[in-house]
Amino acid sequence: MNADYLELTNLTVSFDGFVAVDRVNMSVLPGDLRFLIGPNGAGKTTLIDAVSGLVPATGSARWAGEDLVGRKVHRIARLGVGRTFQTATVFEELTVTQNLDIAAGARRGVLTLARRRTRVPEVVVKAMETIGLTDLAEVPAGTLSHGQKQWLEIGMLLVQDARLLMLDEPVAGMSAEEKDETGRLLRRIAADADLTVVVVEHDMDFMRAFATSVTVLHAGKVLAEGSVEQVQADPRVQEVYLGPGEHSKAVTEAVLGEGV
Amino acid sequence: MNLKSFLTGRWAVVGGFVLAAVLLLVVAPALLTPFRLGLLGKYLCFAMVAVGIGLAWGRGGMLVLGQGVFFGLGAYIMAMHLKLADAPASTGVPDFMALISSDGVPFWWEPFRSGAVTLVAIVVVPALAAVLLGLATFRRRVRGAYFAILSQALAAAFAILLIGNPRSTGGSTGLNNFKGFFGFSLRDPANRLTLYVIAVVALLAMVAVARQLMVSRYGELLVACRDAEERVRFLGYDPAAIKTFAYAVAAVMAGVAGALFVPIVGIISPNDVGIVPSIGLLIGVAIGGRTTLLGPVLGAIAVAWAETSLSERFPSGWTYAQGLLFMLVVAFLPGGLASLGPVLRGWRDRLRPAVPAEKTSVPSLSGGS
Amino acid sequence: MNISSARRLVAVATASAMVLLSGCGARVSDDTATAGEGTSCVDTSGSSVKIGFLNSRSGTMAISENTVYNSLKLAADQINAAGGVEGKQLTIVAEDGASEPTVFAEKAEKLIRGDCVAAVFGGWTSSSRKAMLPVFESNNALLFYPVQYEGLESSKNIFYTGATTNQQIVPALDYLKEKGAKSLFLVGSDYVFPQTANKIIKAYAKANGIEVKGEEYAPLGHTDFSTIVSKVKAAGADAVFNTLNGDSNVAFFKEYKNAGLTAEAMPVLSVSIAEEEVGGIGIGNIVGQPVAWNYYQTIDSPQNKKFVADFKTAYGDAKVTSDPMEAAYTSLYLWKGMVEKAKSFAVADIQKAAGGVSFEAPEGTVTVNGDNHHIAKTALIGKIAQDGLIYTDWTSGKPIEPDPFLKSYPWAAGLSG
Amino acid sequence: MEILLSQLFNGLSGGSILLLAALGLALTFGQMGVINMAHGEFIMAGAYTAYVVQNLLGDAGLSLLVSLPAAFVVGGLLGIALEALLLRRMYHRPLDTLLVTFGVSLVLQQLARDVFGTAGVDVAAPAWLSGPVVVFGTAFPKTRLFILALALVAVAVLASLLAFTPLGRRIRATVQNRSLAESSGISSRRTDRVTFFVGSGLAGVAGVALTLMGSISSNLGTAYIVDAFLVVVVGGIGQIKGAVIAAFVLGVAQSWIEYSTTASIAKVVVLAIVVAFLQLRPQGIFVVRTRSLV
Repeated sequence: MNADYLELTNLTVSFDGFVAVDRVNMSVLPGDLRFLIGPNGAGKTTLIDAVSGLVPATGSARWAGEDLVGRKVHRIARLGVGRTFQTATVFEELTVTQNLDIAAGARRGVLTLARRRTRVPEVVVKAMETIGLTDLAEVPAGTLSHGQKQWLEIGMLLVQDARLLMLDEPVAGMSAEEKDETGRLLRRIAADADLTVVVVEHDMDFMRAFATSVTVLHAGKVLAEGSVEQVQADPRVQEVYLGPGEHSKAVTEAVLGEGV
Repeated sequence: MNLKSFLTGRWAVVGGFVLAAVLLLVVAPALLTPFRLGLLGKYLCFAMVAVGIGLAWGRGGMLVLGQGVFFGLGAYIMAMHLKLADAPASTGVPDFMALISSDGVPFWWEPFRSGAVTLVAIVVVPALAAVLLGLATFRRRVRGAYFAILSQALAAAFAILLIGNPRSTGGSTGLNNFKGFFGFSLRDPANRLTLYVIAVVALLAMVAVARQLMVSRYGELLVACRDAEERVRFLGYDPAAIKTFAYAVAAVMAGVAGALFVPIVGIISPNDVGIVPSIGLLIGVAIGGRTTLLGPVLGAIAVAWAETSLSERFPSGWTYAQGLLFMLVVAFLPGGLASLGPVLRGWRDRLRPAVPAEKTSVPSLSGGS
Repeated sequence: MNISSARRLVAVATASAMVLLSGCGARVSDDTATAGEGTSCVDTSGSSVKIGFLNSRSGTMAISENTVYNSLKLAADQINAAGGVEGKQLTIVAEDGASEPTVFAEKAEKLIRGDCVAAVFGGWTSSSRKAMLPVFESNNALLFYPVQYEGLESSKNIFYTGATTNQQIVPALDYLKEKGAKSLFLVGSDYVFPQTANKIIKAYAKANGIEVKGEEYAPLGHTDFSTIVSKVKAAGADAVFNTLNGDSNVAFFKEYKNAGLTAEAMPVLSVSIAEEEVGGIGIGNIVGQPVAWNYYQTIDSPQNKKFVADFKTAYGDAKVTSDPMEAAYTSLYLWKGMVEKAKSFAVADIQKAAGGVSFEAPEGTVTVNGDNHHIAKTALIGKIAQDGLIYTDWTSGKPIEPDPFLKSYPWAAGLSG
Repeated sequence: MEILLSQLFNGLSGGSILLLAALGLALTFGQMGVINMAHGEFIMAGAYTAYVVQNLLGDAGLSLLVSLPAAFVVGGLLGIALEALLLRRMYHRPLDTLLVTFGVSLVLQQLARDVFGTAGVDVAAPAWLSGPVVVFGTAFPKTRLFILALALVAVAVLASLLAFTPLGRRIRATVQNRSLAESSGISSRRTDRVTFFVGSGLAGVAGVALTLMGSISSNLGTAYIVDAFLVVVVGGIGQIKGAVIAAFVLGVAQSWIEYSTTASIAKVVVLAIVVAFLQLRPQGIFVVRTRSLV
C-alpha cells in the first residue's frame, strides 16, 4: 500500500451557472480499477477533466498529498496523473517508438532534447511489451487500428510514469476480442503495478467483467458507489437508467447486465 | 529508397553540404556577373527566412505570417549601424536625418553606433521579440488561425510604425545609400563577393542547425505539438515553451537574413517587411515542401528567381503566377514538390486497383531530401 | 547528425571569409581608388542606342506611372520617327518598379549594368527616387525624374524635370495669400514629401503672418478621414493645404463634401491631384477646388495642342494629359537636346553640356539649370472644372528659376539643415 | 461637446464599416473555420458591381438601391465558386485555406486591374445622401448615417435568419458541432455552401457601402481585411453579437486614439489592445472538446 490515492472532496465544476459536477466526494485507492458510469451528461468526463486540470474547479482533488485544483495541466501531469481521451489521440505521424519516447521524456533536460535519440529507453521497450506493440515499433501511429491506438495511449501513460490513470471510454468502438484484451491489460496494470485506475465507460458488459469498484454519477452528483453487484441492485441506479417505476428482471439485465 | 535513411545517412548529409558549398561558393561566382551574383545573394537571404519558416510552420504548425517583422528588425538594426558609421564625423548625424530634421539622432539609435552591440542585437532583439510574443500567445493557447492573424496584424503594424516615423526610420523610403560595411567599402566588388560568401556560410549554418533540431528529440516533440498539442500537455510538457523556442529560432534566422540583406541589396524599406512580403515568403516554403529540410530553401530561391525573371518580361504576369501557385500548390499539393513522388505513386496505385493501395500520408514527415 | 563535420565546415568557411575580408577588400577611406568601377558599358557604336524606362507597371503606383510610361513611349516614338538622336534610333528597355523602392534600386542597377542603357527615365515617388539615387551615383549614370517633389536634393546624376518646391508650393502659398487666406490647415500623407512640404509651408506662414491651425498626417492608403475632417472643420481655417497621396484623396474629398464643407467656404489646395486623378475622386466631390502644377491639358499653345492630339491618337480619346506626363515627355526631349549639344552620349559630356539646354515644351519654354540639374518652369494655379479638366486661374507669368534648397528665400533660412 | 459627439459618431461609423466588412467573415470563419483572405476582394467585387450598375442605370439613387442586391449576388456567387472549386477539399486544413485564399485575392486584384484599369473609379452618391444632417449644431454626414443603418439592418436580418429559419438552425448546429450535426442528418455540404453564399454576399454589400466613402480600386479590399479579421478574433467564433460588439469597440477606440494622437499610432495601439485582450479572454476563442481533443 502506498500514499498514491485520489481523494475528491466537494469537487465542483460549473460553466456559466450550469453545475456539471456537483460537490462530488470520492476516493480511489491504488490497485483499484474504478469505473465511472452514468447516463449522458452525468458529468463523468467533466470530472476527469477537472482532475487533470483542463477545466477550472472548486473543492479539492488530493493526489499523493498534493491538491490538484488550480494547477496547470502539464504540472498535474508531472505529478503522475495521466489520462486518455474518448477519441484516441496519438501522434499520428510519429512511430510507436517515438510516441512512447516522447511520453517518457517530460523530465528530460535541454541537452537531451537537442540530441537525437540514439537508443530506445528501457521503459519504452518494457511498455511496448506490456501493450503488445513490439512488432509495430517502427510503424507510424496513424496506421494503427483503433484498438492499437488505445493501447498505445495506455502505454504512453505507463512510460509517462503516471500512477493515476484516467481513461475516457477506452473500449468504445472496439471489437469483442479487443475489449477483452484491453480489460485484461487494465487489470494487470492496476494489480501488478499497484496503480490507481479510473475508467469512464458506457459499455456495461465491459464494466461488469473488469471493474473492481463502480461509482455512478447522475446530474453531476454521486448516485451510488460500491461493487458491481451492489450498484446494479441499487433501485436509484435502475431508475436513472430505465426511468421511474418497476422493471422486469429481463429489461434490467438487458441494460445493466446480468446478475442483478 | 527510403527518404528517412537518406536523411539520417551521415555521408549523404556531409556530401550534400559539400556539394551545396561548392555550387554556391565556387560555381556560382565563376558563372554569374557581379549583378546576378548580388541577386543570388538576395535570394539566399530569403532562403534563410525560409529555413526558419519550415521549422516553425512545417514542423511546429505555427503559420507565421509576420516573419517580415523579424527580418525587418535585423535589417533595420544593421541599417542603423551602417548609416551611423557613414555619418560625417563632425556631426554624427546620418544624411537623411539631417535633411528633414534638426533634432539629431534619436536616443534609441545610439547603441547601434557600436558594431559589437549591433551584431549582438541582430540575434537578440528578434529572439526576444519572438519569445515575448510567443509566450503571450501560446501560453494563452491562442493558436492556429488566431496566431496567424495576429502575426499578420503585427507585420502590418510594424510597417505602419516604420512609415509613420520618417525622421528616425526613413519612412516609406526606408534606409539606403550605405557607403561601407564595418569599414569596408561597399562599392568594391571584392567586398561584395565577401558579403555573398558570408551569406552562403550563414545559410549553410542555418540549414545545419535546422537539421539538428529536426532529427533531435526536440524535433519529434515539435511535430507532436503540431499534431496534438493538448496531448503533449497531458504528458507533462509545456507546449508553449516548445513552440516558442521554434518560433524564436525562426525569428533569429529571419533577423540574420535581414541584417545580411541590407549590405547586399543596399536598401531596406517598409515594403520589404509588411504583410505582402511576409506572406510571399511562405509560397517558396509551400512549394518546396514545408515539412522538409531543403524544400523551403530551394523553393524560396526558385520563387525569388522566378519573380525576377518573370517580372522582367511580363510586369503583371508575376502577380497571376504567384496567386495561382498559392492556390494550386497549397490546395492540391500540400506537401509541396517534395511530396510529388508519393502523390504520383498514390495515383498510380489508385489506377491499378489490383495492387493493394499503400498508405501515403501527406504532408509526410519523413521527406528529408 | 554529424555535428562535428558541420562545425568544421562552418569554421573553414568563416576562416576563408575572414581572409577575403581582410585580404583584398578596399576600405571606405580609399573609395576613390574604385571609381573605375563606374566605367560605362554603353555601346554607341551601332545605329541604335539603348535607353531605359523604369516605371511601376504593377502595384499601387501603377495607376499613375503607367501614364508616365505612355508619354515617354510617345516621345521616343516621335524622336525615332524624326530620325533619332544623333542619327541613332532609340531602343527602349522597359522595367517594372513594382511600386517598391527596393525593386526600383534593383532594376536601376540591372538597366545600368546589365542592359548598359545610356540614360534611365522614370520614378515617381520620392521613395523610388531616393532608392535609385545611390545606384546612379555609384555607377555614374543618368536618371531623368519627371515628378514634382519636396526639393532639398541635387545630384549630378539626376535631372529633375518636375517642379521643385519654389516652382509649386511657394507659388501656391503666394496664391492663397493673394486670395486673402489668413489661416491654413495642413493635411498630408505620412511620408517625406508632405512632411518636408509642410515644414516649408510653416516657415512661409510664419514670415507672412499666416496662422497654421493644424497639421494632420494619414498613413499611406488610409481610407477613413472622419476624424481628420472633424478636426479640419473644428479648426475653421481659411484654406486647407493638401499633400495627400493617391487613394487617400478620394476618401478625403468624399468625407469633406459629406461633412458639408465646400470649395467656396474653405478651399482645399492640392499639389498631388492632376487630371488623371479627378475621375477617380468624382468630379462632384472636387469641382471648384484649386490645384498647383506647371502644366494643364487646357493650356492654349500650339506645342500643347499637338502633344494632346498626339497622345489621344496614340492611346485613345478618353485619355487625359497631366503634369508628370508632360514632364516625362519633356525630359526625353531635353536629354536629346543635351546629347546633341554635347555631340556625345557619355555621362560626363552630357553633364557639362546640360546647362542652358532649352525646349519648347507643352507647358511653355523650359531651360535646364546646369548647377542644380532642375529646370526653369512657370507655376500655374488651376481650378477643377465640371468637365474634369483643370483651367489656369493664376500664373507666375514667367518661368521660375529652380531653387531646390530655397537659398534665395530669406524666410527659408535654416530649412535645408 | 460638439467634438465629443462627432468623435463618438465617427467611431460608431467606423465601427459600422468594420462590422459590414467583418460580418460575413465571422459567419464563414465560425461555420467552417475557413480563413478567407479573399473576403476583401469580394468587397472589392461588390464595389465594382456598384460602379457597373451605375454606368448602366445612370441615376445614382436608383443604382444604389439596385447595387445592394446585385452586389450581394455577385459576392455570393464568387463565394460559392471559391467554396466549390478550392475550399471544399480543405476543411480539415483550415490554416491552409488562408494561403489558398490569399492566392485567390492576388489573382482577383490583378483581374480587377486588367478589367477596370489601374486608376480608381468613382461611384457618385445619390443627391439624397450628400451633405450632413445637423443635430444640436453637430454635423452628421448622411452617407455615414446610411452605412450605420445598413450595418444594423444587415445584423438584424442575419440574426433573425439564424434564429428563426430552418437554414439558421442548420448553420448554428454545424457551428456548434459539425460531426454531430452531420450524424443527425444535416447535410453540412449544402449548409456550407449556403453559408458561404450569405457570408460572401455580405462582403459584396459592404463593397457597395464603401463606394460612398472612398476610392474604388483593385486594392480596396486589402485596406479592410486585416481589421476585419481582428474584429472576428476579438468577437469570438460563430458569434454575431461578439462581432457587433468588437466592431464598435474597435471603431470607437480607433477614432478616439486617432483624435488625440495620429492615425498611424492609433492603428498600432488598437492592435496592442487586441493582443492584451486575448491575454485576458482567450476563452471566447478557445473551445476544448475534451472527448475528441482535436
